[in-house]
Amino acid sequence: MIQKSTLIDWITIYAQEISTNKEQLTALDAAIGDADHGINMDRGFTEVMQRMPSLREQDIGSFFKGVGMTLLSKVGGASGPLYGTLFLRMGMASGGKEELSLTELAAQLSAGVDGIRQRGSARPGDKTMIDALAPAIAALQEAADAGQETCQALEAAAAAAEAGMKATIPMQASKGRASYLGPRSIGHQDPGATSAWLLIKAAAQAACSAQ
Amino acid sequence: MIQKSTLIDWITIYAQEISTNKEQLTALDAAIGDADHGINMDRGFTEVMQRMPSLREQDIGSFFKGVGMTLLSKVGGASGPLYGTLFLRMGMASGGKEELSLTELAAQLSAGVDGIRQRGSARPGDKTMIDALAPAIAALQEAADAGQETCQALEAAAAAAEAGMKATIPMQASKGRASYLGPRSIGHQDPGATSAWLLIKAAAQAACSAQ
Amino acid sequence: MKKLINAPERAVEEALAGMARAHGDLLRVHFDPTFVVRADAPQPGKVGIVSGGGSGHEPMHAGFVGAGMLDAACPGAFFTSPTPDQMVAAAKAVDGGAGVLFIVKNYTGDVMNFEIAAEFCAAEGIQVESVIVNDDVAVQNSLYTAGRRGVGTTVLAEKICGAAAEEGQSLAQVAELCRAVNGNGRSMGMALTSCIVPAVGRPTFAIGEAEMEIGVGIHGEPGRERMMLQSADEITDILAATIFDDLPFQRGSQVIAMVNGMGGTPLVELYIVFRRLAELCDARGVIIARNLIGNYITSLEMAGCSITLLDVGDELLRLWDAPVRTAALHW
Amino acid sequence: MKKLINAPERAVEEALAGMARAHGDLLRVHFDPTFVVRADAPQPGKVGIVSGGGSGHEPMHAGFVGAGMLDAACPGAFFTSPTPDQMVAAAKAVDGGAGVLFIVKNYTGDVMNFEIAAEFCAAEGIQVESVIVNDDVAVQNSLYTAGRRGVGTTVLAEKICGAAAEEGQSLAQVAELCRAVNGNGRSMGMALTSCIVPAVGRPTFAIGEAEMEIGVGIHGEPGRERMMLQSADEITDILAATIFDDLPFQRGSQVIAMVNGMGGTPLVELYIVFRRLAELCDARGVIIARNLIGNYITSLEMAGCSITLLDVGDELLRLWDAPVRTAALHW
Ligand SMILES: Nc1ncnc2c1ncn2[C@@H]1O[C@H](COP(=O)(O)OP(=O)(O)O)[C@@H](O)[C@H]1O
Ligand SMILES: Nc1ncnc2c1ncn2[C@@H]1O[C@H](COP(=O)(O)OP(=O)(O)O)[C@@H](O)[C@H]1O
Ligand SMILES: [Mg+2]
Ligand SMILES: [Mg+2]
Ligand SMILES: [Mg+2]
Ligand SMILES: [Mg+2]
Repeated sequence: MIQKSTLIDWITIYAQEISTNKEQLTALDAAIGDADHGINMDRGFTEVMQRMPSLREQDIGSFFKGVGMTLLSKVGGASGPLYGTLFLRMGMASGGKEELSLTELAAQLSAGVDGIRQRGSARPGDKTMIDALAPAIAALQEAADAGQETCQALEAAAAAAEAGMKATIPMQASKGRASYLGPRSIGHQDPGATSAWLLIKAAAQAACSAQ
Repeated sequence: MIQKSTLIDWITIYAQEISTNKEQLTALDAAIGDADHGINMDRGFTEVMQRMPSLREQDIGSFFKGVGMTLLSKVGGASGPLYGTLFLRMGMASGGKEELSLTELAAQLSAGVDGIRQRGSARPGDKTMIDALAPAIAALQEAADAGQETCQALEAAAAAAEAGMKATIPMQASKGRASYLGPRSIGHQDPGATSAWLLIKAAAQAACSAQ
Repeated sequence: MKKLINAPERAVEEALAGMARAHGDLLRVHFDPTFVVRADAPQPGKVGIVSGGGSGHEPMHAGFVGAGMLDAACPGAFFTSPTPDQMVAAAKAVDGGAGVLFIVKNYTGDVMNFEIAAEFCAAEGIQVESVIVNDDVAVQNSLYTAGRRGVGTTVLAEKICGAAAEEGQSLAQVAELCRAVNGNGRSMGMALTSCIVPAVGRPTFAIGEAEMEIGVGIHGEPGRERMMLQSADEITDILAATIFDDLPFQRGSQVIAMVNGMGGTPLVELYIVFRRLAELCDARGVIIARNLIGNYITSLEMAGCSITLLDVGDELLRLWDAPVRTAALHW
Repeated sequence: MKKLINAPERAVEEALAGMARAHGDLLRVHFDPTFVVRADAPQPGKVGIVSGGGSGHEPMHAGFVGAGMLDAACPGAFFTSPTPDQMVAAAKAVDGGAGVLFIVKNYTGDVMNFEIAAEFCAAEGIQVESVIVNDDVAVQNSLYTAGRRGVGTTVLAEKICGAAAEEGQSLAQVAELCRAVNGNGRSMGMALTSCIVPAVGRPTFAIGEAEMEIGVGIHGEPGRERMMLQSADEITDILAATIFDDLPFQRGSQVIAMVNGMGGTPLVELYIVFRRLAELCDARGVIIARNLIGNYITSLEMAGCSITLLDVGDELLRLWDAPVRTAALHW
């Protein structure tokens, strides 16, 4: 089972990763967007960490919802509603719980990513965070179905996210700000796919050190 | 005697000199003023040359007045009223004439420079065109009194103007835009003194080739 | 980065504090969540008009808050859409019982945040209509993009809808009017230099000393084409031709023409562009009924300009001419 | 040099043509000699107010031509004083029999050209009074300088004197008022970047990426001091302290406070400066009765700002509040 503390670690590690990679995410966004993705995400997760003392006291459902509402009210831009929706949906699916099975986590992440797809109506290949998240969820579910350990399953998911992120490089964007560039968006890695990969990687890291 | 054609040559050569040195005069003004002296003077003398076909038909008095009025209405800035006044005053002192003695020219230039001093109330040492013009007039009158040839007299005047111009370099400006700089104006050659030297030099050139 | 700021992360808040101090007769500024609201809001029985978007486009939107234009503006971080909680709080503050219109520029972030806000408002019983402005002809409107961006027409829509709301039109009417304005307005911009987002500290894009970006977005998004710098007349020709190609303004039709500065371009240059634009309109028999020349929807300190043409009938002109009392537009 | 112009030597003329086209209801533009005049000039029995100076400071002065402010403006070449023939023609065009006031900024060129114009007018029987504005505290006022430069107070003087003339005050009264405004107004500016004079094509001064020029003139004249770049609050403190040192604004006195952009600085930054200025005034018990924040007296595309404080009584406030209808100021 995945303990609540592991999920708190996940968010804590991710907040740290975002802070560390703030410049790089912003630079990626400067190339095909408006140079704020790292700043946006960091603003949101700085606030999440500030609220952490009270958030960590809640059950997993309320914890995720709290993270989602914080992102929704602090990030803005495209990534705010999208990452906000991800966590809100995860929270809805895990109300009252204090621990999760890998299958449950996979199902909730999947519900969260569905939420992103509904809100932003991006499909795989549109050069968005979906291109990292969708293969990650698929890999996670496959690993969970195959009965793998949480750590290995999330590492597989992170590897899939990384591949998905890299696959955005040759894509032409058709959603978000990068789509304005048309063919000029080709050759650049999507910033949202990059922050999405960091998210799954942070989950793997949290799970593997909890082992 | 100095023929009207020599005076026309003077203005023609000077207009050419201004055009050639436009950039340099402007650069001098950029250092201690507002980077327009060459542009201002060139705008004025381009117009003088455009009006030359009709100006050249007049007597010397009207010719100088025409030059003065053109400068007054086309140059603007500080140099417009000052050079305009110079020529207007020269014109007033030479009404109806078709040729001038060297003494007459010296007297008229002196009247013109007095006009500049009245209009701008600059004194020698203030780092203005006066620092080139005043010694030039003094040298010219001295040479005229000594009975020198027009060419040599004006060459002496030009040499005095050049020395006066160079003497502006160590001066601290107390008139015009450069005065705002206080001690920071030291070490730069005054643009107006430079255009004034060119004026006297052009007179010498016109007189010497008329010999 | 050379800016008159104290710290990138405090700049928006401090500027709003300055606005609050300067324009206490017109507006109030609320923090956490951040929104700017008409001093006399809510107006009972009047449709409330709320807009918002990233900061860095001043005077838009906070400079348009006041009688006859916006009831509230929600400023986000620089170039970043504001968040739903700001919009919900603004909607509550301006709802006078006749409902609230959200005027939203078509950027993925703005659209989604306003969408979520509208859902929250609906849940709280506030009647909300949203209109998305998407007038930027630089962007090919196709299945393969997020659609056209909302730019200059937003300013004109906010003024015109503000007048309609002020005279008591219903939410449905004002929303319909806003859609009509959007349908008849087209814009195109260009940049000579890049802006610098304060938190980034470096130019958003690199551009050569002899280059310009045609079709640039108001966040410094790359445009249609990178070209060699041309004369003001040639640039105006390019911008206007793209607009005219897109919406066939008829001979004899009236327009409101806006020549907008991007923030770093002096007014004298905008008048040179307007002069040419007027010649082009003359040549097509398009009548410039009204004009607006200046910095209205900017991109920080970017040098460049945009042109907006809005096809108007007499009714829209009447609403345009109606009194407005805001920090940036006042007649 | 990146500018929206066609040719440096045609830029002023083309911008004026644009203004004529845009603001036909307010003004007319006359060329050769060049001046901009109120559409309804001359106003019989009203004192005519004429100002002018080099171009490149837009909206000053042509943007201030209209009812309640200037009757005419004489624009020179960029940063170059206009010429007497322009001023004489403008004076003739606006003289309604009550005489003409020349509002002159204290630059050697402006002063001499207006002086010659006044002599010509006198010779032609037009009654002229001239008032020289010299409010720039950056310049040490001494025997060893051309005196203080005329900067921001000019804008306020033109508005206030325009109102006085509009209500029928005599030439002597309006001139006296103008001198009083000048006596009670002080300004100080700073630059983050240089401007580029179109005909020159290079920056007027070189300035490092981490430097600023304190006390800069509106023609890019070097100021008091070259300093390392500081925060908006520190910069405001420096500018305001110099002004407060110069004119002892009393506790309880009322001021009109202007935070003016130099042309390339976005509005959002000016509000940050205003916020700090208001704090400083609060600390001294000086009451900001009115404010003006934006680009009013610019220096082409220079980035930077200036602060102007004008000590006003109720009478000056009344004149400030009087209606004005120009391209740049309108209430
Ligand atoms: N419609 C969408 N669906 C999913 N992801 C999207 C969509 N639009 C944009 N994104 C993601 O958002 C990222 C940009 O986020 P951010 O820079 O924070 O917002 P903004 O584009 O508003 O500045 C993109 O890199 C992309 O991955
Ligand atoms: N009061 C004055 N008397 C004489 N010459 C002056 C005076 N003020 C300025 N000048 C001269 O004018 C020159 C500057 O002319 P110009 O650049 O054309 O005008 P502006 O200073 O108005 O831009 C200075 O270099 C100086 O020689
Ligand atoms: Mg972005
Ligand atoms: Mg000069
Ligand atoms: Mg953004
Ligand atoms: Mg000059």
